[in-house]
Amino acid sequence: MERLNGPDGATLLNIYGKVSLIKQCDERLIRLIRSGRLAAPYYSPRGQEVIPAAISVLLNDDDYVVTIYRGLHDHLAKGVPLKGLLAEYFGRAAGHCKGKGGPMHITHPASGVVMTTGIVGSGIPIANGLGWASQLRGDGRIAVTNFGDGASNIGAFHEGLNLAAVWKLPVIFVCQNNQWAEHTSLAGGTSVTDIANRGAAYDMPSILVDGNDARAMWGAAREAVERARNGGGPTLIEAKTFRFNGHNLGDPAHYIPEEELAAWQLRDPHPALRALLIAEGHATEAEIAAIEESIAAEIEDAVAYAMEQPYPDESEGRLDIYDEEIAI
Amino acid sequence: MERLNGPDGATLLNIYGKVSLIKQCDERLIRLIRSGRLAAPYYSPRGQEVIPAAISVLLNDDDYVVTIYRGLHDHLAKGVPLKGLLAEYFGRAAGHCKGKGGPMHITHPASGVVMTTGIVGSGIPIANGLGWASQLRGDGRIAVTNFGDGASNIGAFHEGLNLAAVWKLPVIFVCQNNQWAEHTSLAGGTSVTDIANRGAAYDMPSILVDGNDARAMWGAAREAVERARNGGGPTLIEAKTFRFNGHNLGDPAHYIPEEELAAWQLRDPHPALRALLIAEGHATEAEIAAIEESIAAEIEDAVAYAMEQPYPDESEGRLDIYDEEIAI
Amino acid sequence: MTTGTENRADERTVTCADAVQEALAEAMERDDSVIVLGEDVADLQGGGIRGCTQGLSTRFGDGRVRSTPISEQAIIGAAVGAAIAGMRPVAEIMLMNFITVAMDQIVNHAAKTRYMSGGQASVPLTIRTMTGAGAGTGGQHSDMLEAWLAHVPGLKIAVPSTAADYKALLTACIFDDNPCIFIENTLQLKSKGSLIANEKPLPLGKARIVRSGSDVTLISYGRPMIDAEKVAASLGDQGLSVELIDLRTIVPFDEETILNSVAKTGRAVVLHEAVKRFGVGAEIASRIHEELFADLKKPVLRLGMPYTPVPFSSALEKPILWNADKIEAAIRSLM
Amino acid sequence: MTTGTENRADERTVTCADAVQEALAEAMERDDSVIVLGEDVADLQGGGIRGCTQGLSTRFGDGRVRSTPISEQAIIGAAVGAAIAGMRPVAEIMLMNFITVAMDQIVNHAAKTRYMSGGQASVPLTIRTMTGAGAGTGGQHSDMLEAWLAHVPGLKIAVPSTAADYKALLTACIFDDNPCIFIENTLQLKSKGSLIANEKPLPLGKARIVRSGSDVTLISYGRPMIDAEKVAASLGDQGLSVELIDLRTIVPFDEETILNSVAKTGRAVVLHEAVKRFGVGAEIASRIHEELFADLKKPVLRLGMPYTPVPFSSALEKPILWNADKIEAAIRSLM
Ligand SMILES: Cc1ncc(C[n+]2csc(CCOP(=O)(O)OP(=O)(O)O)c2C)c(N)n1
Ligand SMILES: Cc1ncc(C[n+]2csc(CCOP(=O)(O)OP(=O)(O)O)c2C)c(N)n1
Ligand SMILES: [Mg+2]
Ligand SMILES: [Mg+2]
Repeated sequence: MERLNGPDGATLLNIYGKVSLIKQCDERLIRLIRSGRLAAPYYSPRGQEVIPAAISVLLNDDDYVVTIYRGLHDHLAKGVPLKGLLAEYFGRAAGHCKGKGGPMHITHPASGVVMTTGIVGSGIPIANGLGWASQLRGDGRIAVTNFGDGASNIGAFHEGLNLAAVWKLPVIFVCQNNQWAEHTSLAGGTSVTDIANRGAAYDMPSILVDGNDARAMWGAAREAVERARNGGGPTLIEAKTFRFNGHNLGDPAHYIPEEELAAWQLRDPHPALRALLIAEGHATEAEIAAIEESIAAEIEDAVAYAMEQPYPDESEGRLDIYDEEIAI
Repeated sequence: MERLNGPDGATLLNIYGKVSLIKQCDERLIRLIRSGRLAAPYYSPRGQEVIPAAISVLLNDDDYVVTIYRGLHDHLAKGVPLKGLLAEYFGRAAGHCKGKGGPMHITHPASGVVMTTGIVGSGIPIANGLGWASQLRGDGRIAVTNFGDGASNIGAFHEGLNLAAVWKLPVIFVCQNNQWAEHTSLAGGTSVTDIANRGAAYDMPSILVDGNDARAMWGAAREAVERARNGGGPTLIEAKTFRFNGHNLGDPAHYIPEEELAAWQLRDPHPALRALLIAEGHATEAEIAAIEESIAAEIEDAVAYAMEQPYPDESEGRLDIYDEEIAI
Repeated sequence: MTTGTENRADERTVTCADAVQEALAEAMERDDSVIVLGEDVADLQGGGIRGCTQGLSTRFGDGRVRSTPISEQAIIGAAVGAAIAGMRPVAEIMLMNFITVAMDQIVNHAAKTRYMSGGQASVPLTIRTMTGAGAGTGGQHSDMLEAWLAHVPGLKIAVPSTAADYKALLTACIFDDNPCIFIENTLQLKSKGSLIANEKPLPLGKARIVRSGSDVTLISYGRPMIDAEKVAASLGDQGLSVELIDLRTIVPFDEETILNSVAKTGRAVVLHEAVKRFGVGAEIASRIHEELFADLKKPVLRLGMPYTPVPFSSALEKPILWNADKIEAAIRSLM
Repeated sequence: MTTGTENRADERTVTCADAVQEALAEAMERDDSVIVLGEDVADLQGGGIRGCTQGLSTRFGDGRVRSTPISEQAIIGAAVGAAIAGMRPVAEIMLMNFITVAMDQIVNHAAKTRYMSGGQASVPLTIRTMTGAGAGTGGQHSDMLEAWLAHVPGLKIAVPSTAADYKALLTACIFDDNPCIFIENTLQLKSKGSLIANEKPLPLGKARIVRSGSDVTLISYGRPMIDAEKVAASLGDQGLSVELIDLRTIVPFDEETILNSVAKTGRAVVLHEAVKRFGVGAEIASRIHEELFADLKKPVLRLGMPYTPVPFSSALEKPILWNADKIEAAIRSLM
């Protein structure tokens, strides 16, 4: 049955392209910040790349994505153009949000990324509204909303999932369970071991998946995307993964036990997918290296672009508070 | 095993006394309001009497109860003195809250009733704080927090149950599922059929019980009270019941299908418990009638008392904003 | 609320609740993107606890008019999302005190999304909510919290005082491209006033000079306007000329009309239902002082609720509310 | 933050974060009923993301110092319940923008319970929260929202500006029998100041006259005090005598000190970080105008953030914040 087929080689390669872009971009940003050339709050998604990469290859450009401060991977996977993204990190006028949003608040409607929030859990109810609009228009667009394990303990999660279930909305709730919420372990704040089990509280189909396994992640996403696309309503996906860096840059994450980190590092999704592509013959080492190099070049290009953009003029700060400037 | 024993006759009679008090008081209040002699927002608990009555016989005076606008049954079952309660309904100075709270905000610490809230779901997290205090002091007090089916869809429910589970608090969450949330049916707003199933989302023991069956309700409460008392942590009880009147007085409840109401009326907990007491020989018809009459007299007495109390002086309104009056 | 004259041919008398319902129905008729959500708003749930949304789900379908669970964060969140997707949602928060569970969606999301996205996203939603003291509903069901929302750049806030404005201002909110808060009054919804057919649309941000006068300016909005109007009329009969301004919109508020008036009268009273301290009146009074310091004959006087939660007992609630006597005394104290 | 003199023998230099930690530790030592909760506050979670609660759980036990899930309603709700049960909880809401998900517990419950219960229940809790613009954290992590809370009768609000006040005001909040909000500044927590051993306790509601003067009164609180102090000093050197008042407590605020000062100087500037419109400055300016209308030489001037969300880019954020030049210009404009 088609349904049971995994992703083909081209799809896996496509996923890998996104994973590599995210990983390289993350590393580049960390270098820029550490070297003092970029001043921005930064929440590294290193280790979680496969989740949005595998989902995104199943989405259309106009499908919606909502994400959080830890959103670089979600943005890039969905196709937010790199130059404007980095210009936004640098607070420049050419940033997608003209420097007003910053890394925590990326919006790029053409890629479907309509909301990046810094408030834990708040993107969940917003995704419902996107799904409602699609449902009314019958345009087939679906909404994916990303959040962490810690977010599954906040009220907005509960209200959002319940409403989506009652209204049978075309929304996919993706819990990127990276085992930590700031400095608190999963068990420290969350009363269940598997967040996927919370789906039953809403009679919502739930999928527990290894978010570091591209094949499995793609399979889970496909099930959810098909359900949403076909009017079958929402799905809760819990993708188990790990946050390889501190909560934000500057957090040495001393609270993470060394063995825990070491065990997860053995399951780093990036080398795993890379090795799989070669082992299964979807690409040669040389082909992959070429992809990686072209991504590296693209990133260098975008960094150079971003850094040479001008800052927004002070007057820009007075625009976009309302649709028209009002005297107040 | 003791554990499996039901309530004895004296306990059932005790429960009945509370049920009768609640039912008669409810009817009296409705007459007072309908006749224009009392002006107060009123949310009748008619049909839900057995739930708090059966729980309360298992509680100590100093165990905490938190409840909602629809709280008359919870207040009376826990032992809030009637005179001060009715005086509060009438907005008099002798009301438990000096007329400042009103029916929606009854507090009477000596009976353990420390909070009556008008905000759906908000009593749930507050009960956790009461439980935390008990846990720290090791004083064995437990907290019971009451709320409706509709409340199980609000964020505070989720946050409250999760925290209680993580902290293993001595709190009992009693969902009085009366099938309706204002004008919305259970299915209209709630994605699960049995709210008890939501306990699993917190790894919390849950009990689904017929809230109109005194014996079953007592059994469920006993299990939860014992667990809380013995350090076993929280329990979610879903007590199925029905709201025989409109949401508040004045709501004709046209939205409730006639057959649904009729079917539940056959399961009215008051006559059922009365009949059971007689059938099992715990009391004679005459004994019960005597109890009922003495309750009726007590109510008449309290109504008369309340109505002849003076209104609070205007200056009373300036007190209790802070511990000391501050000039602002 | 009364016109003082016989109805004109194109005039109808309706309740404020009807006016809201008409505004919604006409907006939904005119524009498919107008959608409605909130607790009990669909007809299966009675069309709103005050009937403000009656008939809408039957007429426009269960897709566009949806009753919700008791989940205010989910309500406003869904409205934010739908608005970003290009709809014009009208969300009802049953009572204003319940915005306290949804402030994050209102403040951090609805209000800021246009700005934080650099203008790429727009959030044309309207939040209807109801509140008001004086009905004996106690501490958690009576608060006027417009001052909070006014302190949040990105929102617009309208508070109607007549049936006509219930309709016109709500219509303006719905078709405004910014997130708007529309504050209805619990006690006023059942009272009546007249609507004129095909009245031209009302812009947000324009006050109404209810009565012109030369001795003192009285500025108010919402339900207190009823008493304000009575006092202005009665003082007028006694030869004290009050210019009465109905603010209508709190953000943006019509500074021009206020300042022109006070420049003329040299005296002003600002009256609102909300707690006086840190209330909207403080901003208005400050603006008048800042701009017209030299012209003022007396300091601007503020009337509002004393610094207290709303008590239940009528014996306590009544004394803390505005009334005609207090308004008159305030005005006289300036003369 | 600098004393300008050498430390005295009983004086120590600490960061504001240390001052908070000391206040908490001493309060917990002194009174068993003082308990602490919030995200990441226990030592297993690093003792707070700014170290303000470091060591407390180790010293006083995991029972009294608890890290919580990300559940602000549950945090404040638990604090309300524990306070009603007789404890003195100190709850941390990591950043002030996150109070938006907990406003119901703060406003409808913490603030009103004493009143609605007719004085039978007391809610002696303290909410510590952190905020402040200027660090490039953007629209959802920078807001000063004290004006909202000041509009809610029943709460007290303190905003420290020196390390000594971080300790003293927090201590006062913890032992106050009313719900108190204590607002820390993200950028200031790492900066240093001096603590004096056995300083006598500070009452809430008393302002501090940082510098006396005769030409103009400058009133502020929180982080802007640093620039206010610099400007007052530099203008003093130039012969313009500024009386500088650190409000310390927003509710209740020290009207007496303010009015006495302005009665003397006849001129006032109110400065705060929050959005100027509908901000705390409007109330203060209104009170001054109301009480000292005849004594004022010029209208009271307010300085605050323009009506905008906080932008991310430093090129946009810097210009909307106060600074020494703006303060000086404001003062000079009154002379
Ligand atoms: C309502 C709210 N509370 C607290 C915070 C502070 N905060 C930011 S990220 C975070 C941890 C979130 O953990 P999780 O949901 O697991 O996502 P992750 O950061 O691991 O991706 C916290 C507590 C916030 N932004 N919003
Ligand atoms: C946060 C909040 N939203 C809405 C309301 C209005 N409201 C009061 S009672 C109620 C229905 C509650 O239903 P349920 O929880 O089932 O309790 P019941 O009234 O049936 O006892 C609603 C929506 C409220 N009080 N608080
Ligand atoms: Mg996480
Ligand atoms: Mg119910």
